[in-house]
Amino acid sequence: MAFNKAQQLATFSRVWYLFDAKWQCPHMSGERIARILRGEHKPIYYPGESTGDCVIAINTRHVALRNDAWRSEALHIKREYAKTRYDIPLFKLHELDPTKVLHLCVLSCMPSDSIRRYDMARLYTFPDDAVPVHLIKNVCDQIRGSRVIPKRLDDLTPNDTKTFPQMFKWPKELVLDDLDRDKFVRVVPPEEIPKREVMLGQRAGKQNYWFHVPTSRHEEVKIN
Amino acid sequence: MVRLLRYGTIFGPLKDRWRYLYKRDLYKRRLEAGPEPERFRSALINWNYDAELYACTHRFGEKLNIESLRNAMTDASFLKQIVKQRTEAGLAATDQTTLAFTHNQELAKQGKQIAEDFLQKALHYWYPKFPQEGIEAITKFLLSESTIADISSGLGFKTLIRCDIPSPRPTMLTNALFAFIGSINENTGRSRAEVFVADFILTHLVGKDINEIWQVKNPMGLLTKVLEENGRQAPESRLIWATGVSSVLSTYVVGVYSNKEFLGKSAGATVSIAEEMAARDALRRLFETDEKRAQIPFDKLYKKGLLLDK
Amino acid sequence: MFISIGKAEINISTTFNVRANYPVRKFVHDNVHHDMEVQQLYTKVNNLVNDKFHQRLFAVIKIGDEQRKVTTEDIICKVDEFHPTIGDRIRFEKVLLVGSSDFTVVGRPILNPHFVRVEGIVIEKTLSQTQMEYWYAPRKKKVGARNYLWKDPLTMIRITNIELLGPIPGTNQSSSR
Amino acid sequence: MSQFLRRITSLPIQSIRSFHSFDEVTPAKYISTRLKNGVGSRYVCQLQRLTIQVCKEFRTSFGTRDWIANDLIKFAREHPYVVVYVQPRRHRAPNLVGEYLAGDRQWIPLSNCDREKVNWWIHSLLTQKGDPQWRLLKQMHTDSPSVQGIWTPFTNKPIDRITRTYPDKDLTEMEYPQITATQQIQELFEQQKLNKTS
Repeated sequence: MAFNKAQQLATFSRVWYLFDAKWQCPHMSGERIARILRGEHKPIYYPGESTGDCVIAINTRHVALRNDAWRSEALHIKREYAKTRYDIPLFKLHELDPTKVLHLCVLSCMPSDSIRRYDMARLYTFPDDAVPVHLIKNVCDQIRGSRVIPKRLDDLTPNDTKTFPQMFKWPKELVLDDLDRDKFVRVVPPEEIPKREVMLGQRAGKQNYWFHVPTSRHEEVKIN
Repeated sequence: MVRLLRYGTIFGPLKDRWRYLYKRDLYKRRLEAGPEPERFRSALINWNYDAELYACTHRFGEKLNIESLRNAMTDASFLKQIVKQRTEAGLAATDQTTLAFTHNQELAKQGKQIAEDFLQKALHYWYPKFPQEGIEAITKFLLSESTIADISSGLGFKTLIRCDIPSPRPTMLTNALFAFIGSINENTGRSRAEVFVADFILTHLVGKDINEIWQVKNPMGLLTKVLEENGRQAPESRLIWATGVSSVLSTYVVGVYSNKEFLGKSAGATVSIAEEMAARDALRRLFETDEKRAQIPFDKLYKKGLLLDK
Repeated sequence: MFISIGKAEINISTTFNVRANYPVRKFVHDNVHHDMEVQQLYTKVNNLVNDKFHQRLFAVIKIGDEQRKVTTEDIICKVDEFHPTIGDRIRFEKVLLVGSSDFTVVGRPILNPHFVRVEGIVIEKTLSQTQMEYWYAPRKKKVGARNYLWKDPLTMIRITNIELLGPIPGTNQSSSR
Repeated sequence: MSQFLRRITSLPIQSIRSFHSFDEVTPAKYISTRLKNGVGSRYVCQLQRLTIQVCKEFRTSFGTRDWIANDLIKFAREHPYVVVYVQPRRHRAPNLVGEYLAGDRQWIPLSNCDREKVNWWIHSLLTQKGDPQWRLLKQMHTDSPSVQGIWTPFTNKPIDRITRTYPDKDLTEMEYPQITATQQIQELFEQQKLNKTS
């Protein structure tokens, strides 16, 4: 085999990346993955050519979204036919398919031209660590996360809280919330829970949750 | 601008029917008659052999006299043809007058010898670490008939050579070029002939890779032999990279090391190919004939004064 | 001046990397000129420069306000008028960058002619293919559309020689001081 | 003779119909030379033979006749490596045929060209390689495209990737994590302690 053939094989080889999506923001990591799938991270990138690399995204179930994005953000599916207009909130979508959130973020970061389909086909998403052996063998590099993984409150050891420097002293007369809410819990009898009336027509797509999900506007979600 | 729609043919838009039929008939006759027989360039009117030879002497900046060039350009088959024509014309073999010119076999032998020596010297000087078999393989490739035939047809000897058939065969072309080198050697001296060889035969290597001309059957075996000579340990190959192992576009990058020192690396679709190419790459780096090697200074070989003393 | 050795880049004019919003480790601290480590770098690069036999050099050249990366034995094509005829040897003045496999010297903006010599020879002067420009002006009675045909004169130049004539400018003084 | 700018060329038989304007479809080539011309110490002019067919009487070859009368000797003396044949052909259009070393031929009709234009065409034949009018796919030609090594996905990657088993723990964090608020407070606290102790 000639030297230049070996060189061409090396230069145009398709590199397989692994991405651990635990605690990562799908939007920021979606931008990185889209760039790698299109091959724009290579100096030999050319729009006509498919110089993209493959990416295996794991732990997409543990993706972290900002603030109350799980509830307020939604997947809008608009079709011309009736009854196919859906506004699925992300938490519902996550239940249906844990890998879909990251997939949609990468899809939105890709320019919507004809080869997007083929580039997206090079993205393999898995909800947990379980990856088929023949795929994990291909991996040769790992994409680094795009945010610092925070420490959960229940992971804090009492030692940390003690050593953390005291910024200021609480005033003596301050009363922390010592109300014991469990006492005032009332179990709602089933007959009181509002039934979902089946509504047809324009409201059909929107009215499928017993709590109000303002998908377009940002409002407080009233949970009773 | 309204354009009339007209019938059209390969001869252009159809104006008159009789013209179209006439041309179609001519075309059919041509196909039946077959291509024109090949003719000697000297058969055409605008041909003057002395002027051509005079121009040829000036073309390459070599000061040759016309007679030696005429000898270099005449082929043995041309002389045979003359003798045959004379015998047909009834002249007995004895009283045929000797010709003013001779064929170019001896000059060709001389030229080939000069070219061979010079090429060996130049390659050995510029690639000192390259083994002798490699240099011989390269000189054999450079002096092979096909290469020399291309070179001489590129120098315009195709029409200048006098031989029995219109387009000279590769052997005639090679003889002509070597005879030309021999005649330079006679007229102006060996150094001038060697500069000619450097400018036209050695430059044939410009686009080519030395390591590919010399096909090494078993690169790893050769590598072990070379390392033993240098007193280093046997080569080991390690996998440096492997992507897409189970996919179709799999790439392995294998590196060759001896006693933890890096020798060479290369990529391949499978591990065996990558290893073999890595061995070739290691050889290339050991012999210092890889891309970062400077190009052969074709015109400065003598200015560097390195070839004269050898 | 910016000298890069293989992978490690020595940024002589140290500038804080504005784009990165994180503290960038400085490769080279400020008073760098007379440091011992940089002296070795200068001497190493100068030795590489003298070793003429084994280093294929490449250069970036500006010709007819186009920049070309050239090595020896390669052909560049200059499009428009170019005075020299076939067989003329040219020396290129505007050399922006010179390098080999181990070092790269970048001029700001061009390198000193006493340091670098890049020569070429004119091989061929031909005409380009026939190029056509179609022009259309609506509502014009006499001539509404026009085809403008031309051929550009092309000149092919082969690069014959790239040489470094001396040590890298600016490095020998500091070593001698 | 220097070849001055000739942007507007009145090509003898340049009709729109014969012109093919689709750039992608026109025949194209890469730059190449015969026999690595120019690499060695000498340059070989590719034009071998030049045949000028001219009519002594017709008006169309007036320029060709002027050129032959005035410039032919100077041209032949300047370029001894080119064989020039002059063919007087009665009542025919003037032509220029250039034959090149590699055997290519170029034919240029000279009807109604004046002496200066004939000279220009002859010099364009002289400086050519033999097959002009190609669309160039690339403006340059190199045999050694890269000296420092062509980029591969592995050039700028750390070498330890092959030894790791994926998913790898320490490759998941950010490469240059920003200093979070808690870390800043802890650093300030340590500094305060240091200042107090020192």
